[in-house]
Amino acid sequence: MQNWIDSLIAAGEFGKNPPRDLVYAAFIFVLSAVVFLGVAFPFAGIVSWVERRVWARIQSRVGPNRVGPNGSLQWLADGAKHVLKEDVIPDEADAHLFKLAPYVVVLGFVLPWAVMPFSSALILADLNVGILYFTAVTALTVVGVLMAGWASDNKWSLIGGIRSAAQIISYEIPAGMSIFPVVLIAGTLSMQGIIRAQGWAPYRWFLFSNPFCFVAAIVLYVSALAEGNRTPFDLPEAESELVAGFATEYSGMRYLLFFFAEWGNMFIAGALITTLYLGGWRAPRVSASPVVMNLLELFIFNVKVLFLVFTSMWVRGTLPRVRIDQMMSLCWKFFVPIAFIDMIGTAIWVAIWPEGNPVAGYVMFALGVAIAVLFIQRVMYYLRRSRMEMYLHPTI
Amino acid sequence: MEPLQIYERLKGRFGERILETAEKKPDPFAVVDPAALLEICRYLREEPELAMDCLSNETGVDYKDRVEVVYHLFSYSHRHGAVLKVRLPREAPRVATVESIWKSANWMEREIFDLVGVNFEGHSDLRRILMPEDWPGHPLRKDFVEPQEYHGISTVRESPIVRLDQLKDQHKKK
Amino acid sequence: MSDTAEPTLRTEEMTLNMGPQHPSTHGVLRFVIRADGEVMREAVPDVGYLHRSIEKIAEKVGYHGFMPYTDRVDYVCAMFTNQGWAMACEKLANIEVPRRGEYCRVIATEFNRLASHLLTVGLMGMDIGAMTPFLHALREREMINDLIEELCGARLTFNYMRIGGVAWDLPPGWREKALAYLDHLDPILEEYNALFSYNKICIQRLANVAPISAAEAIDYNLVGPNLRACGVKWDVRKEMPYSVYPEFDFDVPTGRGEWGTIGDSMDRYMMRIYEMSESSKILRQALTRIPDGPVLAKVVRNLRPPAGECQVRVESARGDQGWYVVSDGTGYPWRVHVRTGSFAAMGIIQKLSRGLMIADLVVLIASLDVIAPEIDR
Amino acid sequence: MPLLNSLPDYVLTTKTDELINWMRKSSIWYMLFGLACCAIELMHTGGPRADIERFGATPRASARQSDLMIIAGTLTLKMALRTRLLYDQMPDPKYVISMGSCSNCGGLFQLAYSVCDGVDKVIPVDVYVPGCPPRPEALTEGLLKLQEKIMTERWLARAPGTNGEAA
Repeated sequence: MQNWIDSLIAAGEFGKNPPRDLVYAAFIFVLSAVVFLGVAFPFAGIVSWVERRVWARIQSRVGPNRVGPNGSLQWLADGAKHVLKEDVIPDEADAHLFKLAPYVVVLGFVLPWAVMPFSSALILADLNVGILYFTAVTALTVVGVLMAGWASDNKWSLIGGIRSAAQIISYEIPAGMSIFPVVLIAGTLSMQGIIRAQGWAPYRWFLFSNPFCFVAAIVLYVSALAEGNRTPFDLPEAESELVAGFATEYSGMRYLLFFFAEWGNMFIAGALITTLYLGGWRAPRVSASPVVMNLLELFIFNVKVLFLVFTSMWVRGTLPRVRIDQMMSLCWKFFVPIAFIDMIGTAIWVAIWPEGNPVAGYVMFALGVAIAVLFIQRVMYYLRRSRMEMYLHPTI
Repeated sequence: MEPLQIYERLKGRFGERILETAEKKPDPFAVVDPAALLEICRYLREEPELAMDCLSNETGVDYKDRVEVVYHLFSYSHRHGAVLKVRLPREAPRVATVESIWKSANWMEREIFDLVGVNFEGHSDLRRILMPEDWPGHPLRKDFVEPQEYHGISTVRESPIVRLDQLKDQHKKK
Repeated sequence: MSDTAEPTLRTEEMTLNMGPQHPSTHGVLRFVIRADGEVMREAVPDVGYLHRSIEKIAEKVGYHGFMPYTDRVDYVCAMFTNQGWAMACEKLANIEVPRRGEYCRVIATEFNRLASHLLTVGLMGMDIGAMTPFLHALREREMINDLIEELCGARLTFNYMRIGGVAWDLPPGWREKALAYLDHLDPILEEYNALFSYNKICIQRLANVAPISAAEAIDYNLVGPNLRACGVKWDVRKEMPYSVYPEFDFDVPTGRGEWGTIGDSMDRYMMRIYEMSESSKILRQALTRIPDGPVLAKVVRNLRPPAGECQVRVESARGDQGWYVVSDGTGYPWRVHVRTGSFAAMGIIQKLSRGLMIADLVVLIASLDVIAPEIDR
Repeated sequence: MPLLNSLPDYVLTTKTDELINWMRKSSIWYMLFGLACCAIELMHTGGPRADIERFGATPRASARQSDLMIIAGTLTLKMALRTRLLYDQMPDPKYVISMGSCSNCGGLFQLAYSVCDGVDKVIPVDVYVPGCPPRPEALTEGLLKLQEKIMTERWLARAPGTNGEAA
């Protein structure tokens, strides 16, 4: 990226001897605006629409379908409406914190996009501590949520905020621990480095590289659900208990920011797992053209991420919510020890087979396929039993 | 045991303090002395052959000249029931609470206090339950007059037919 | 939190106001919660936000005219309140209901019980955060609503029964539709169990939450499924039979504590599931055995029952409903009082809430199946 | 917006208004505010058969995030004061649908001593839906009527029939 700007400057696109720092800064602003408005927000919005549709289908409803083709502009309508709403700041609220909180949450949602590896070339900054940066900035969300809960001067918000803080901080530990096995195998913290250490074929993914990784991936997925306040860990915004949790007092634009951050975080969590365990953008080499390859990689990366996003919607449509003590005991009594075992197990594995064990990859992959087949069979069984013809003829 | 047998038994035990055992159709009942209510209730609950372990219903009735509190008792172990009544003066009715015998009396007595205005002595938490705290009077009394407004909200609604007639008149004048 | 441990951290009690507009209070209930963090010291219920003075209205509208109001006593299972009022008046005025009328009543009420329990189990799902079971329950409820609508013309407030029978006979072809629906319901209940009831999280959330002992339940006058969940085998349909219930063969399920202690929230929840299959059993028998004949006895328009008083008990979906009616011989009842299951269930919440978590309070309310109009009337 | 209102009725302003209104009407979030019998029908309206979410209307638990208050059921006097409070908590622009006879005019419960005869005594109402209780289809119709009403609102262009200086 920098080289390209340098070449533009050298070609005299910005006049003679432009101030280099200013040009860089301008590019940074433009790029971040493009990412922010062109990628992150629309993506969060579209995910919100997809979620509502998927959720509705799971519940045998239709879901929003009147705004645009199949309701696909629903998120625009929601966004525009919220911008036009009155912005209420309660009298008793701590106004400064109250105003600041949504931006902190959004910051935690926007910053990870800097190291999002969409393809081999499409990455803003391939930091050599990418994964560390990723976990660090996503944790900013908790600060915002806690601020929102505290500043609203509403007890339900406060409980929501505190719940969220307890939950996100607790689950940071198993989530962080589940990243280690991959780092151990790949030997790097860079996002691109981790993806390059995997192959395009499923049995070359870190998910199937050894049994410990498989478990660690599941732990990471569940922890990501918990950190994104998703069902079954949506306690901070538990509608039936806490009204709307930490966001109870927020209205209009400020609420919209929370709203988008929530759905955006789903994509971010999916991208993290895809990068670490599902081979990221790795694609078979079908063409020599870098443009074609990059597009293919972008496509593969997005499909994987969207599949994970879809699973989290599916989980949301299926599972009830756990209680706070159960959530805590799940984290500290099960996930933290399991994550530690995974880490140590992988370390031993890497010590025995420093180059990886290809046989383990095949076996684990076969095992994964077997589990998937069993699961699909069970779903089909219930689909047949539920006698769908009754719903097609509602009057019987 | 049939209700009438139970009342006979009560009469045998408490004598004059059972004021009346009416064999009125369809449900017979026994009227008891309010002063002896607690004692009788405790006997009904603790006597093994009666074992009225459930106060299934307690309600107040305003009969213009008196207020009655009606207790529907029931025994899950013997599958029989009885109806007790106490008659109270209409002005400032007071009777002892049976909350210490059956816990379910707590809320029912609050409801009677709220709607009929019977004061239960010794009740742990005698507050209004259904009506707002600042509501005037006891609505289920026969002479209760509905207030015209409550906190600025009028409680009467203009009849749409009257309004329609007014509009017609205006129209004719034009 | 615990009294025995040495207090190392100064904690402050927090007073929370839950409701009257709160998503989990099923209407307009209010709780004043004194909580220490997530653990409640006590939740004090505050009711009366839906007190519509139905008992006073009864004194103004006469016996026949009160029937539509009974629907509003418990709108989720209005057939039972219809039946309770009709039975009380019949007992006062000594009216015999034709056999086909009784069968129609049983069919209507049992369908209504299915609808009511479906809503209850669905709401339980919603309250612990799973919307899907709730909407699936609504989907099934819609079909029952269709059937009932064909029967009486209304989806919710039926006004189906009359003093002396029911308003309309079963429409032609209705029996077959109803039987087809019952065939559909049984596998749906299994699916529902697989989706929600036997879900690990669901069991964890419900089992061992707020157990009630049998003695306590009787002392607090819990009725219906809530009482049976505590292990007391008591069903008015069996023990004090009314209508044509003695002619049917059905079981009375009681709580067995399969997932935790007897009488916990899971037992109360499962009671509804079991009762739905029992209702289905009764309905099958009633639909196949229904005799011919009139459905409504001849009752004078201006009904004046002789002076007297009576209490009638009906096993509604929310338990034993007692209609206490005092007649003074005129065309207007002197006093009507409904003893409802929810009112009693609400009274026990304050005691049970001590030491529960806030999330458990929601489960407790949903498992006791309290409905605001039944409390406030 | 006095300045903008003084502008003549340009195509741009009316079209922008239309766009804004179209977006607002497509995203009416209603508050979960079931009072009585109608609450069950309100649930059914959000349920599989009627599915009000097709029109972008989704339930919210908090008054702060809702645009529409559906008064579903009998409003008692005890509740009326709370309802006004809740209405005040909603951010502008806000709308009210009065669902069912009880909240329209007291309905069956005009005879009652504890019922507020009509929610319009407490808060302004945009759409009245008759019925006791209204069917889900009726409530959906009410929502569509509200959408029509929203489409007639003016943000930039002056309201029809008024002069520029009137604003």
